Amino acid sequence: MIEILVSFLLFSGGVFTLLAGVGLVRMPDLYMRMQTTTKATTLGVGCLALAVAVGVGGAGAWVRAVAIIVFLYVTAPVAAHAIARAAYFVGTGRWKGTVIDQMQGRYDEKTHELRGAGPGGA
Amino acid sequence: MKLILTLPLVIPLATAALCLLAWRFRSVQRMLGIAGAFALLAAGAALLHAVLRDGVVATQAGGWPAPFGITLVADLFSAVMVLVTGLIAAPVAVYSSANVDKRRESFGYHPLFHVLLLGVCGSFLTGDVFNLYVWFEVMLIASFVLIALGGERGQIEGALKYVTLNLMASAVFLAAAGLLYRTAGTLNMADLAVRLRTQTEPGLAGALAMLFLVAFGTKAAIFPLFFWLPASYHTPPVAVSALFAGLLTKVGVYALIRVFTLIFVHDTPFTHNLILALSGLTMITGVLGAMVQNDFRRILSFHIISQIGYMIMGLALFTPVAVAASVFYIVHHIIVKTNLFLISGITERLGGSHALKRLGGFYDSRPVLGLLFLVPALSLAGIPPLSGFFAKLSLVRAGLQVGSYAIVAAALAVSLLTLFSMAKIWAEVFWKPAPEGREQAAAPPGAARGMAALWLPVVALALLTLYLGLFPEHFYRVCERAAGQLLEPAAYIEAVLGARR
Amino acid sequence: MRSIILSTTAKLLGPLLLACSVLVLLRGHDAPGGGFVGGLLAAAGLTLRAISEGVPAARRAVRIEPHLLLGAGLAAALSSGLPALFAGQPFLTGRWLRVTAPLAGEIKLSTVLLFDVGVYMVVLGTVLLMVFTFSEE
Amino acid sequence: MTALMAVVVGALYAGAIYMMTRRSMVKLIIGLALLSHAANVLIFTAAGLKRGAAPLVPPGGALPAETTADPLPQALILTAIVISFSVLAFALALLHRTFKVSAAEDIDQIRSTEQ
Amino acid sequence: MNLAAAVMSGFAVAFLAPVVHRAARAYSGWLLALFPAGLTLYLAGLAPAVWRGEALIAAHEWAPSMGLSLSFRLDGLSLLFSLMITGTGAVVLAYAGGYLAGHPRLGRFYTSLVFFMASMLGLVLADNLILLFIFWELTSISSYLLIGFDSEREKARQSALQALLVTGGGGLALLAGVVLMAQAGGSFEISGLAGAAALIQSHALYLPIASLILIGAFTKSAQVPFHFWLPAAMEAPAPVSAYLHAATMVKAGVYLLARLSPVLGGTDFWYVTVTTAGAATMLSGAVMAYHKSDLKQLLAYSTVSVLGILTFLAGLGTGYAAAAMAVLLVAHCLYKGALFLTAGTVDHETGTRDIERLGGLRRAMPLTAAAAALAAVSMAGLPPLFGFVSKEMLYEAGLRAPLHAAALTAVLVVTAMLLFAVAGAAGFRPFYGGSPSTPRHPHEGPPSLWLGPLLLAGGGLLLGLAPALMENAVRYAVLAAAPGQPVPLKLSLFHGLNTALLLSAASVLGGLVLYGARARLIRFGPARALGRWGPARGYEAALAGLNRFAAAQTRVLQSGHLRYYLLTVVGTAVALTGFALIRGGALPRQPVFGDVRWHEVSLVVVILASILTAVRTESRLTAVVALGVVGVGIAALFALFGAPDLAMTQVAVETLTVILLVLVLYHLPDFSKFTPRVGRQRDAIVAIAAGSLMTGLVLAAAAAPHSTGVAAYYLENSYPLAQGRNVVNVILTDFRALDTLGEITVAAVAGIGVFALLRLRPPGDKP
Amino acid sequence: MNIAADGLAAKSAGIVLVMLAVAMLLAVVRLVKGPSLPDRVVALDLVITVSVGIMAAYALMVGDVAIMDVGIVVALVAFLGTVAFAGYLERGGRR
Amino acid sequence: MNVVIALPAMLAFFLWELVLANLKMARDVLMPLGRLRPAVVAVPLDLKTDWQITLLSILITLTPGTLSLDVSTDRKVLFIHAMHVTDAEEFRRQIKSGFERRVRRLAP
Ligand code: NA
Ligand code: NA
Repeated sequence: MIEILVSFLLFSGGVFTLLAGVGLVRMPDLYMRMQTTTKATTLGVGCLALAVAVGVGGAGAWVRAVAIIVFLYVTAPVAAHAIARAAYFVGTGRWKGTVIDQMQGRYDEKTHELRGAGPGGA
Repeated sequence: MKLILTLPLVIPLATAALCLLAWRFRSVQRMLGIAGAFALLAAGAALLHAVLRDGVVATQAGGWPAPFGITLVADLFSAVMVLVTGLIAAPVAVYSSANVDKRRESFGYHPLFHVLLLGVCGSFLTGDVFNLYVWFEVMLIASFVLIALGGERGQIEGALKYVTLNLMASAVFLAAAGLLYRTAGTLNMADLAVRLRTQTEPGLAGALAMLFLVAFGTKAAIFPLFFWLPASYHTPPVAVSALFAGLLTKVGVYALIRVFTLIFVHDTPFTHNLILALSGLTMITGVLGAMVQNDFRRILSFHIISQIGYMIMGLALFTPVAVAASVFYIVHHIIVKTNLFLISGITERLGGSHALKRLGGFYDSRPVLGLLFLVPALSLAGIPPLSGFFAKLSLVRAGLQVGSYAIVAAALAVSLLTLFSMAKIWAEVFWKPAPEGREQAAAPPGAARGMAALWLPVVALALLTLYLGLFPEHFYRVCERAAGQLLEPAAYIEAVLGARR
Repeated sequence: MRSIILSTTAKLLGPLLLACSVLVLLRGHDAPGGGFVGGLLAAAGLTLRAISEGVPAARRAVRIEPHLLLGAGLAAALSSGLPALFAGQPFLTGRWLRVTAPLAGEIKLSTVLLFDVGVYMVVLGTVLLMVFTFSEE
Repeated sequence: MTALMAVVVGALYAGAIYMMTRRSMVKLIIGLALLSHAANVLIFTAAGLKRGAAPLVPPGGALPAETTADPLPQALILTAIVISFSVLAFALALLHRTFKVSAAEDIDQIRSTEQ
Repeated sequence: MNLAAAVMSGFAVAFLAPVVHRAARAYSGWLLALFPAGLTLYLAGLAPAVWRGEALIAAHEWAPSMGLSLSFRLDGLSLLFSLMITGTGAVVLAYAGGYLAGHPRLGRFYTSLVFFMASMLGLVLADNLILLFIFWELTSISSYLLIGFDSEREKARQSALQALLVTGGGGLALLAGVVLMAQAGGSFEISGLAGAAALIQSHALYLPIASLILIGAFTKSAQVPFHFWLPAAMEAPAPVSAYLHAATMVKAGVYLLARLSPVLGGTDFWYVTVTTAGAATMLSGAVMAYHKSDLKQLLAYSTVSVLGILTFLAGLGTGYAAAAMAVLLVAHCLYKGALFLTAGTVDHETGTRDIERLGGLRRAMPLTAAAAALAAVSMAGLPPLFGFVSKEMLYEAGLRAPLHAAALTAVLVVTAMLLFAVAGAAGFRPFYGGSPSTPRHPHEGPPSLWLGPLLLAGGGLLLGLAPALMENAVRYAVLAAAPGQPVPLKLSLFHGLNTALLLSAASVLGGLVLYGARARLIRFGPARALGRWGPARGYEAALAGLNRFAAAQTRVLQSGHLRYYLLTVVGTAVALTGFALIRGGALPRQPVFGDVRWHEVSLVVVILASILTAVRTESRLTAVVALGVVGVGIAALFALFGAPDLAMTQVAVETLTVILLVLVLYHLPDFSKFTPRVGRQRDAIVAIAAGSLMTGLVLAAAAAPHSTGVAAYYLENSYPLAQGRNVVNVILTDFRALDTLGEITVAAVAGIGVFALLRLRPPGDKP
Repeated sequence: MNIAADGLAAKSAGIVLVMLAVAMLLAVVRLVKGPSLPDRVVALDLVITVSVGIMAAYALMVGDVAIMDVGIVVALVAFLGTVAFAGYLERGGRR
Repeated sequence: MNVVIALPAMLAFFLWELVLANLKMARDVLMPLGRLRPAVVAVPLDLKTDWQITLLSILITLTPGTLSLDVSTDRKVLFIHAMHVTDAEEFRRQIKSGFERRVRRLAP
């Protein structure tokens, strides 16, 4: 039973991670690529870590699995945020299919401040 | 034994650590630096004394038996080298106090100096190939920083080449050490000696020998691997140049001698004849390089290369007389070359330049300095009865004994060109009248500061040169015994591996 | 980089990395890790701080000058080898003291641990020195 | 697998040397970084590759599992990693200064000490 | 006092000389002259013992391991030379005190001169070959310092260097020859080799040994074609020319020939080479002397000529020749010393040395003129001076030469004629006839300037009148130089009406004719051509050529281009290692793939692709990213192959590296392509060759038999003995803690280095 | 509780490892293709994350959780590299 | 509301969203790209503390087709990239009633 659960977790992790790879190659612009990788890997690695915890068992395995998941869930979005922000500054292009961009033109090129209010704002 | 083998490492490391802790206190660092250097000298003397008395000594760091831990071991060659390190460190430390400016002192000159000594002593004392790599790196990184410390353009540009080429050599060394471990299953040099001697098929060992030759050859600045040296040695403050000139390449030579007497002796007709050819080319290209230089320190730098050729000539001939001659030559060279660099610092201080054409007139204004220059300069050229003569004589005898006439001819011809170079410096710096307008530049502000600290080391080293020349027998005997231990390493192996065998 | 998200996360991750670093250091003798990785983790925590809040803030957080860390680390590592020397054993021979402490259970105090602490301090000091210096260019 | 790893070693060395022999300053750095990887992977591979068990003594036992990797090369590589990182960091600072003092990005222009 | 002390005291006095000079000032020359005078008396006191046939020996250990002993031996030959050295030394020192009075470097001049004297004395007294060589070199060095005494003049510096290089080069040949000879003969003691002559002469290396030693002797004694340094050495002050370059040092080569001819001589090679060199030198020297009008040049070439004669005599190897040599040595020392000193005085007083511009000086300086006249007469070989005795014996020796006696004698006669004319030009011409105006107004100098020349020239007269005084000295010199040969003659002015006397008369006549026709003959003499195309030009051309070659070589090797350096180092490594690898046959025929897992293959591909990206990209940041992927890929491999510690460290370090790279790259230039295509291809070939080599090495290592190494020990003892479960960490902190200690030192220094490099800038540098 | 080294889970882990490695390869495709630097950094980010997954799957396969420790360190520090790149780009550093 | 209740509630909601998101993502990755409607939407924030804002942005990044890009310097607006936006206003409402509400409850 546990073997099956572990295998299921493993395959889920593998598939999601693989999808992240596919998405990274396939998606047409940076932001969409980030969408796929961030999401898929968090669940991918999450499943894999859980698989270890369940499969190997014991406090050591569980602590490690949880640690990996927590750390990854905290750090991955931060990294994504940092990259996305930077991409805006260097003007990385958006896919032509992007329907709305309410962040356009809100960054101050000098101070790097991001205006909250103003044209197009909420 | 334990203490006496450890002190040459503990003293410089402790000095460096204390200097770091006293980061903000320059004068404290300076005093620590000088005290540490003299302590190292004392430790070196004690070590040599112990080795002369007891034969090869060894201790296992961490208390783990060889070949599992790291062995510190000193045969006569190692002990002599450690002592010479102290003999150079102490005068240069004193000299530094007047030659190295406050800015450099504030940015770690003293700890770096002692880390360099640590790397040098570690290299001389370790009995482990990988540990040798580590000490090489310790020495190198300290030298990297020392050569660039101050940030002047020449320093930085010289350092770029120095660093890159030495890193390449380190990479080769590291790869060779790793492959050697795979081949022999051990890193302990004595153990390696045993294992490789009993190995029936040389196979990979020959290739590894070449890797070591390239790695150590680069550090030793032999032909055609020496480029980093003339590109950089003349750029840092004189005290640093002097320390480098004395010690750094010699660690490479030491390593060459160590591995090509202890470990890679399975194919001497090939390896040692190759080294012989390289030694000749090193002598010649080095001395020719010196011929065309017009800067005090650059002439000296090229001569380092040339003389490295002599040192490995003894190794290549591979007879007791030859190896003894190599050891003698190394020690002679370290003392003399350091001193010449130190003297170049004094003439620079007084004349404001290292360029020969901007110097001159010191024969009249500083006759004693002239005499002090002649002692190491003539010694370098092998003029009797100075230390260099006996070094040269022994090599010539060794070469003629085994009928290596070509190398002897090269050695003699090169010594004539060395004399030419020294005469050139003498004529330009001392004989030639001071160039126009030097009078004003002659006494830059603060030139008088700490002149005693510049002179005393020079006098001390000159006396040492005279001593080795006028009374060479005692030291030559030591070299002979050292050569005996190198060529017949049973005692070394026994001391390291002990009763295990 | 001025970012609310980054700096807030850094406030969480910084101490976490420091705690992990100590853990890695102490467990290093028995599990993957040790003084070196420990030092790197601690340095990573402070580097994160330097990136998110600037070097001055990170410097304030360290309190000690990196140079002193280097000196102290080297001194610690070196001095871990000396007791053996005084006891007539070879340099760096390990000497052990077992202490049972509440919570942590049995702790092995040893010169080897002192050595690893020295490694930790040196690595932390040197990485901080590098990161700070490069950042302040 | 050893053969494949040997290819990696060769590629690392070749890449490192090619990059180090460029005249562009920054390429030199990349080359140096590759070089340190090269040596590490070489030692690791040459020492013999063993899948799985790390050289750890399991809790309760006194000996590691039967077939663990050789711990010594690992220790050597660890030391080498630290050293090469340190040296690389220094080289970075040096290149930075070189560019500042000589304002040349072409290493061929950097010859003031040899003229 | 023994011989060693006598020699060594000279060195002590040399370094005391400046002190003495400072104390005694005007009298320093006289005071210092007392020292060699005392030595002369001491040596003269030993003469009776020597003439009883005893060899006085003083042997001390110096460096026995290297064949060097401080052993001195006084026999007839040494005695003759050492008396010349000390006696002339006293005269010259006294003269120098006057000649260089008030010169700021006089103190150091004394040092060099006395140092030379001690060295020269050591040279002729040494019994040990290495010891002899040591003194030989010391005379070269002191000669160098003395020639360059007027160092403000570039000519003086160059001449000094020239002399140093020529004699120094010869010295090195001598060293090689001496060592070989000692190895062949089994002893470094000359006295010990005496019995080994047959052994050495039949040795396979006899020819090289003899040639090398002859080169040494010929350079020192200015034999053609090595003679050119001697005229150039006339840059030195007169006392130096008189002492070193006439009376003593240049005779060292002759001494060596005489000293070693019992060991090496007697062979055809020796006979032909030495006599030919001597004959060529005496003739060409005399011709060139005849053509000179500079007083010192003329004397210098005549010295060359006489050195040729001496060499010639040494080569003949007969008792007659040895005796003639001994007599000529003394005669030449006396008259040439005197002539150089008077030439110096003339120069000193008038400001010129050009004999065309000199004349009638005997009125202003009668004592000097007298000395010059006496010396010139001796040089011309006229009775009743010692020079006449010498010439008679010379002809006698020539007539009795074992081979080609007639031809050789003819050469001697021609030389004598030329020297007769030269003697006239040097000793009479400036002092007689009209008095052209000179730069300075001449008058007789202080006693120090005329007493010495007068003493030397008077010595020639005394010995000419009573040649028997020299009989013992000559006999025992001959015994040493030509042992076993008959010493048939008694020294006297008149031997009866024989061939030698007729030849003498003929040469006087010929000499008179040449003297008279000098003005006309020198205009189309061959000497001009010799001066233009002679070996001096060869020396200069060789030096210039060597310089050019050195410059070219250094330009090629030390090009300043880092990448060529790297390529050379890598190329050397590849060539040597590759050769050894193939030679050792360690390469496996087939690579061992073993079992491979797909994920591992993927990782390998990831790494390879990233390396390629890093190398090929034109964006430096892309390269850094690719580098990061390489690092992570390697870390993953570490983790897969049982090295979690490694993987962990690798990732942490990799991250840090990326951070540092990114921080620094901000300030650095972009990637650029500077190298043209061909260069890139060349570099790629070298790089790929190096990579292939490393691959090959790994494969070879993998194929090699796995020796049971030390690994098991760590695994077994990590927990039981070192109390750690992480074996890798235990190795790092315990088994091999010393490595780690060094490693953290590296790390610490790197940190300081980064800090210092970026923060410490030269003053005036903008931040 | 523990899983057998040759059990179903271990076999699955073997297959999953290949999937993960392929994901990594795909990331490298993006690394090579770019086109912008942020794209490449995202690729690096994915490589790092996938490597954590590989370590987890491998830990399961060989039943050695020590390898997970590596994953923890990766998860903790590797994002710093990405942040550093971002900072570089924000400061206007050249590609 | 009490943190003791809020935290598990939020975690449960988050996990559910996470799984959902990933399934959607799987579809997005594999289906033709033309179906996607990516957009960057400015969402005004009612959250006060940095911790809340950060937590919200992390949760948003971790879940369905949304990615927090940045927070305005005055902390009043969160910019979110989303894969399927037909109506920006609708999207804002979803975010505010979904995660923001829960985060606000967690730490008022
Ligand atoms: Na370490
Ligand atoms: Na230990």
